[in-house]
Amino acid sequence: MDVLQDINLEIDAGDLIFVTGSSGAGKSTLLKLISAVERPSSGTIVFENQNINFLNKNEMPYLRRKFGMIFQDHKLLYDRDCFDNVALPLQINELDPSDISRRVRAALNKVGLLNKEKLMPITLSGGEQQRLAIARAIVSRPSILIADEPIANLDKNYANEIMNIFYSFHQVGVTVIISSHEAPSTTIKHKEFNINQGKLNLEKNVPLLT
Amino acid sequence: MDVLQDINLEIDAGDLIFVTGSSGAGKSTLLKLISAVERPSSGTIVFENQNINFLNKNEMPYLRRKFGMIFQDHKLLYDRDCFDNVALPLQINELDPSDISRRVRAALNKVGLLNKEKLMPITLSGGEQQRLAIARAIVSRPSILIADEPIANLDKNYANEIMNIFYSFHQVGVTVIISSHEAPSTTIKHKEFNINQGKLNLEKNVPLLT
Amino acid sequence: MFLVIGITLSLPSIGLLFLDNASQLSNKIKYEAEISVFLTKDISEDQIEFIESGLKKNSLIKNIHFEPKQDAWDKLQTKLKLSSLEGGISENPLPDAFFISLNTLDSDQIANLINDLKTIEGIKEIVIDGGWIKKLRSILYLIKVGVYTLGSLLIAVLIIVISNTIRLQTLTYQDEIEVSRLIGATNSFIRRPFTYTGIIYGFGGGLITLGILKVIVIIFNLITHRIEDFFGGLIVIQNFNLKESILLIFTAMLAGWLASFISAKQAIYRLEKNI
Amino acid sequence: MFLVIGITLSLPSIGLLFLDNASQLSNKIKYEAEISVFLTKDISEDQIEFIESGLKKNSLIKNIHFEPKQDAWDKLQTKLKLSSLEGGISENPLPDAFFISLNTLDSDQIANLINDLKTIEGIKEIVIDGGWIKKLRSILYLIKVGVYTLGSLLIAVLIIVISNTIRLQTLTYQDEIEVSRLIGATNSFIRRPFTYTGIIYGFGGGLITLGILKVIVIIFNLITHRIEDFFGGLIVIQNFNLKESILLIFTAMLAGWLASFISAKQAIYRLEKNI
Ligand SMILES: Nc1ncnc2c1ncn2[C@@H]1O[C@H](COP(=O)(O)OP(=O)(O)OP(=O)(O)O)[C@@H](O)[C@H]1O
Ligand SMILES: Nc1ncnc2c1ncn2[C@@H]1O[C@H](COP(=O)(O)OP(=O)(O)OP(=O)(O)O)[C@@H](O)[C@H]1O
Ligand SMILES: [Mg+2]
Ligand SMILES: [Mg+2]
Repeated sequence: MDVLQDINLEIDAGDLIFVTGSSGAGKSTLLKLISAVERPSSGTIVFENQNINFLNKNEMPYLRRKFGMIFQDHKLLYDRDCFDNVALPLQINELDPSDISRRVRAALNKVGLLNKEKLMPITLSGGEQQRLAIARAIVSRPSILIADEPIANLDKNYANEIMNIFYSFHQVGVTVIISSHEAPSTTIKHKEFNINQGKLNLEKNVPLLT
Repeated sequence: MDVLQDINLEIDAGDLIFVTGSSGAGKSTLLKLISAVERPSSGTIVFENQNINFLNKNEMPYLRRKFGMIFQDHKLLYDRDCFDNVALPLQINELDPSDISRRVRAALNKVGLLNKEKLMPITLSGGEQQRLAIARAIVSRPSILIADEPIANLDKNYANEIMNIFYSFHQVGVTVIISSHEAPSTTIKHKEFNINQGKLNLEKNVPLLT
Repeated sequence: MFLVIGITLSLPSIGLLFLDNASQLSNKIKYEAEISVFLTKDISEDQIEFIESGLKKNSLIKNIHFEPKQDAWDKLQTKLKLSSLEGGISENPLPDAFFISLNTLDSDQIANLINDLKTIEGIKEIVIDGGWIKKLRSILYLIKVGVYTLGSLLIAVLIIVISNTIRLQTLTYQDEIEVSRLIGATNSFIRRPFTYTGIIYGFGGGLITLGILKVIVIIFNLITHRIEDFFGGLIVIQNFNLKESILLIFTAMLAGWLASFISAKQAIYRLEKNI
Repeated sequence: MFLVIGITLSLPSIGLLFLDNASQLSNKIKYEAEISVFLTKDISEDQIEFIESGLKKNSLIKNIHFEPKQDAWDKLQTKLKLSSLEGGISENPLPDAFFISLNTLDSDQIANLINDLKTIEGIKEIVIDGGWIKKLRSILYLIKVGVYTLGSLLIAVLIIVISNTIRLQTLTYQDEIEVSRLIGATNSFIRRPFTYTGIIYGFGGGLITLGILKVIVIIFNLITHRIEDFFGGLIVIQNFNLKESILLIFTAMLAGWLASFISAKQAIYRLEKNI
């Protein structure tokens, strides 16, 4: 049985997209398909006019670097401290060490973890781990930010702060795709896709109010 | 710096306890102290008139079997299928295989995962993993149920269902301790402890309404 | 994995096998240690018989072989291809001799014996084939040192290899160990699957060792058979017998159990540190 | 870890060392292969000189040693302790002889040479010392087979041990590999730390191997020194020279690199299957 069926969606550069649906609906699966973490059993995914299915192995890493991914299970490295976890994407891009430490600290500061840069992730609280994952996703200033339930482990205050970070990225032209259980409550122009029983419905196409 | 300071709380058998606090407040730490997963740097934890600190290594396993723990990071075993994950506590108690499969199926059914018993946890959605962790905690019918943010990854419907499972355990005399970001919304008699800056406050002591 | 254990275990076993065979060989040869007693040229038949009976009474002497001077002369002629030399010597220059095998290799006892023999009238000269014995013992000593060095090095490798493997396993099952502990498994419950695996590794490795030994002994004996002429069938390696084979497998299982027990204990301890 | 690699690597190295030394020894001995040419008893000085000059022209002949019959007789008497025997023989029964070392071991060439020599007048008998050569070569052949068997088994162990270790490492760093891939690391970026580790393992293991070899050669030579009389200093093991040592370390590093490269590739492949 296929988790997702008859899915058809188009995301323009600079869009703010919400994917909603109940537990097990297929939100994570859809996000993984978009970011080429998983391959579709049938159908095609087109990114910048390229069919990702036909991308060969050597090109895949360079595609992935355009995405900032926040996984539902964080996927932090528990044998490196917070600083090194956030530094990883920059090391992969082979930046200067001085550049790296400047940008890592900026990212950690944004999620309120600058004072914990030398701690190991295992000693962080659940919400702090989630924020660390967000810092790692934004540190390389990706052109597409994909976040799978980024605020599930956070209380109201932190949730709002984090959502504002995403909105500020969207403001500067980054494409932002966020999954969540509930419909978003924002006045910013966005699209909301709801997954229900494997089908995708465009719930809302909220225009910018102001 | 100590995460928790001056904490003093007493839990009676059969209580329904909520621990609230913002991200990083120390909810998980408190729950781990209560269940003897972590040891306090100072102070004592008394369980059934026994100081847990003085418990020796051989007695610890038997203490732990009285607790049903739901960890914030699930701690599922990704090399066993759902059935075997839930069966683990019963295998540790060395029950009959027929007893085990009967009780495992009952627990999986309670969390709505009976049709996924042969799947590996890695293929489950975030919410399904959370429900699987709940099934593992309740399968051995513990006298104390400790759940660290058990509904963070769940949408409203599932959240209500899961909370009702906890309430039903409480109804039959099980001590239930649940942490969450937000104040609980239930009409059942419960205590709510709020952690703020390392201090514990008894927020509410809600009597049974009816 | 079985193969690694098998190969590693087979090497010291081969060493032991060779050592075992070599010391059997050396026992065989040791007791053929000889002294040669040359008699005076003009000795009479009676005197020879008297000396022989005297020698037979001596407890240190195992075996006596009398070689008349004519036989010795014939042999020498054949050996040196002198038989057909023109102008051969008519007179035999060689003396009669006793070739005596001894029951002992103790050099003091042998020296005493020789001193005793020297006093007997009619005995002219005594030659000990001691050099040959010493040489052989030296070679065996060398082999022994080599095998023991090799053996202890390899046993070290074996222990490290097995515990490395189990360590790998405990690392792979680190989560399982942690979770099991958290939900109340006793340490012995956690260790059980690892020790089972260790014992099975030992058993499989032991079987493979026996297989390797079998093949090597067969190959070795095929080779020595080809050049048997030169060694007179001396160097035929005997494989372990059934009892020794069972002992080997049992040892391997024990080693596997021990290595896994220790590794599992360490893995649990590693987790206990962070309670 | 270094120790495991060191010990494992040192064993085939010891084998090679011994083989190297043994084949040097065998070369030394091979070319001392001799034939003995016995002359007729009544040969004249002129004839001897004529034969000698003839032999000297033959390209197959490396070295000629003439032994007058008197010398041979003296030797034999010493050898058999006959010198002091009463009633010694006045007449020397032995012939003059040439002892010839050959440049070749080819049995056809030797047979031809012997046939040629037989036609020369004054030559009575020719004896080839072939048996001794054959025996020695057989022993060396045996040693060679043993060392190669041992060597290949141990190299198998080495490869398995190194790749096992790296596999252990990739398992420990499985999460790191997965996450790195997900955020866009190229395969070579992911492999890099593992291959570095593999090379360092190889280097450290190689150094330890050299240390072990050094100690073993010293011990061995101490032992052989004690019993040197019997071997005439023949069995003195030469350790690897600088060039060979560097080659050994280089080989170990290469093996480490290869094993780690393969293990890392496998680890990545394992993850690629579940994309
Ligand atoms: N490899 C797989 N094999 C079988 N089923 C799978 C596999 N991967 C995902 N699924 C199933 O697909 C469904 C959708 O999973 P997905 O993780 O996309 O849900 P989700 O919308 O993210 O849910 P949640 O909010 O709980 O995270 C789940 O029921 C899951 O069990
Ligand atoms: N071993 C440790 N060393 C240092 N700091 C630690 C350690 N364990 C926990 N902490 C810190 O203690 C604080 C409380 O952690 P805890 O996990 O209890 O928070 P929480 O209330 O569960 O938060 P969340 O809702 O995000 O899960 C965090 O700031 C965390 O970084
Ligand atoms: Mg999900
Ligand atoms: Mg927590």
